Amino acid sequence: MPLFFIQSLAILQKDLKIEWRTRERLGAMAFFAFLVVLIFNFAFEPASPIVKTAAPGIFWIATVFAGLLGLSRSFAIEKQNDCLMGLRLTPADPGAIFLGKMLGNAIAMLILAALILPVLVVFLNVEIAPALPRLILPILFGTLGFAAVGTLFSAMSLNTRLREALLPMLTLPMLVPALLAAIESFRAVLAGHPLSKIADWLVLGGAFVALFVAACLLLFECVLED
Amino acid sequence: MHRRPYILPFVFGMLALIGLAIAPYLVFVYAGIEKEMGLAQKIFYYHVSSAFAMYIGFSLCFVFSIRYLWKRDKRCDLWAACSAEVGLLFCSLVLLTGPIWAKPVWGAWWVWDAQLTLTLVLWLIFVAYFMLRTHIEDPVQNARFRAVLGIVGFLNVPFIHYATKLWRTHHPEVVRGEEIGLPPDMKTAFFFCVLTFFMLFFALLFKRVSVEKARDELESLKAEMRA
Amino acid sequence: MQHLEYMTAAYILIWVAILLYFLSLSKREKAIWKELRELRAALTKDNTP
Amino acid sequence: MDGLGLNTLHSPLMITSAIVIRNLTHRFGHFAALQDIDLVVPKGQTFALFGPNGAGKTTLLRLIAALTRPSSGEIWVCGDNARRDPKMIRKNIGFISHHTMLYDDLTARENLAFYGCMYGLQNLDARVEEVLGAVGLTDRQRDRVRDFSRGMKQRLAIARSILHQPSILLLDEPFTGLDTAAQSMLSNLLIALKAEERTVFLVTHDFAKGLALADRFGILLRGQLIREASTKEVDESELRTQINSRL
Repeated sequence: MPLFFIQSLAILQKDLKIEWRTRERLGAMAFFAFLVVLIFNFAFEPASPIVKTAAPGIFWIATVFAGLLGLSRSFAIEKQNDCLMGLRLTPADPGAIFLGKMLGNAIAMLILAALILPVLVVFLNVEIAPALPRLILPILFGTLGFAAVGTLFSAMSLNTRLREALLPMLTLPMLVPALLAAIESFRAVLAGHPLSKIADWLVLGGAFVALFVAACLLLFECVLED
Repeated sequence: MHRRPYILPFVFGMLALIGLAIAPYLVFVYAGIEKEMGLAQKIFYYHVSSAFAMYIGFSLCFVFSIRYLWKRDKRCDLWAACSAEVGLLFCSLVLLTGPIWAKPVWGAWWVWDAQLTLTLVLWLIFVAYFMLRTHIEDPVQNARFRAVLGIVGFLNVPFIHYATKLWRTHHPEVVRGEEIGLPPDMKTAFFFCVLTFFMLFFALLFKRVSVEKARDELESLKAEMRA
Repeated sequence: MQHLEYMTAAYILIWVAILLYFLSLSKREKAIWKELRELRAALTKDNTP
Repeated sequence: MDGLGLNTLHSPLMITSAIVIRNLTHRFGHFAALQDIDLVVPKGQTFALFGPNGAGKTTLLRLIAALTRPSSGEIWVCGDNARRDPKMIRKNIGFISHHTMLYDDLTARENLAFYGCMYGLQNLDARVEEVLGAVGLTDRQRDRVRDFSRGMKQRLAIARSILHQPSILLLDEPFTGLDTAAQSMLSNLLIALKAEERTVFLVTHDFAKGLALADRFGILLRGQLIREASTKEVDESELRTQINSRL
């Protein structure tokens, strides 16, 4: 395996190990997502049909906002003891650093999504089980797109004042196409449509991921350097 | 002292002024009144021209941002930031005139049509661009991060465009297709407006750049005095 | 004359916005030039004696 | 420039020098942190850089480590240009600063294995074992760094910096905050590195330690290198008065 991937895997493995030992990030994210779903429930009349049509939106809002919470932690680990400088002192490709970090964030988001789905079933009374296999692709593209954009901007907002506020302001507008694709395909799948019906959205989601991963692999060097 | 930047804004400024003087005649007198939309249709001339100016601004920002990351030349960053700012001005104009056009024609202030949604998202991205500008202290890092945002934001345009278009197909699309089949008098007025806004854009851009250059000179002089 | 008010509003808005932007640029430029001239004058005064 | 033969990699100056700095100026915005620095550090020598806080010492170190791009001027480290081949330079450089650059929630061994992987080392396990032994942490290798004392963390940081056997070691105020055991370990390490013909570039405000360890020294003041000489020519009190008179 080329060194590039060995290095990104090393970063991914390190991040997962730290996350597993501290469990602080995922715990906070999951709790926050749970709260979002809960609050949304209060926003609608109990058992109204609106809740069902809003379910895809609620799912993604919970995932994205909880994800933003986790993203700002992602580079905070590297900031402790100035580890980021240690990483930059190694000859590792900045793209490899990006890829490792991004995959770590994506995995955290996927776990989060897996935790939110049952909450959705219980609280919003949405039938998800029959659509589950077809949901994998939309969720995968949505989280990967989010992780790519989010990792780039969380590295950027690391050194800024107003860090917590700046991250969503940068990330959310950029995410519009990916979010639209994710929500719309989620909705179509829940409504019982086959994947072929949402091919357009899937292509869009996949292309978005491809573009941002490629752009970030090239541009991450400029973000890391100082 | 460079001579060129002081001539260019003047030339473009004059051309823009002449254009702005003639354009109202073409728009209000020469071009006919559209039957269904009435006078509201006349908003379209400046609305669409502003959109063109906005795209010029954001694409220039994209090009200069790439060049900045490539050459690390401070001037490229200056040009990128200035084009983004003037682009954002025209972007705001598109967003303001959009609802004024939509209300009489479609009966609602805001319609989520693809083009308007795209403009809104672009506006948000470039507002974030200026947020970034004010919130990073290290000037070199500031320039680098903005360049990355300028590049990524512009690359995102086709995606946002496609996404908003797909999203709208769920509903009966509010077509602006009429624009394509404009009668000749309207076409003349329209092209003249686009040209005028083109001049206006560059006049404002050159002016903005000269302000920024003067400010830069002032800062370096101050730094020199402190040292 | 259908929708005259909308058209007027839109055009006035555009003209005013561009004019204001231009004026603010000119104002800024003037202030900067003034400060630059003062600084230069101060610098040459320091150096001559 | 051509007279110095800097454009050819195989010129005598390039072969015998670890660090060559020419006309280096670095600005933050309009503030010049470093101005017209010219410096050559021959291979195998220990160089000490003195200067008060804010003189630009750390900036210079970061520029040599290719962490920062210089505004103008050139830097070569082991013949590699900092602008063109930063990756090559990073392979040749070890860096110790007052930050440990270690992950608190990984064990000592995991930290070293991770960095070793990032350097693309062969025989990683053996090398990690060896380095852990060198800093006397073999029996604590499976403990998390979070539980280490400050001195142990510093020793592990030293292990991290020499893991890839760099030919040049850059040290940024290495003695501050070290306990006596770690201090003597670091001094011994520097002497051992010298025996191995490795170059050491030391930034410190501790004149006694710097002069004792280094072959040559430089004084950086307000971004300018005001003096560069052999350590045999001066003593501590002379340096102190020179710096104080210029401040």
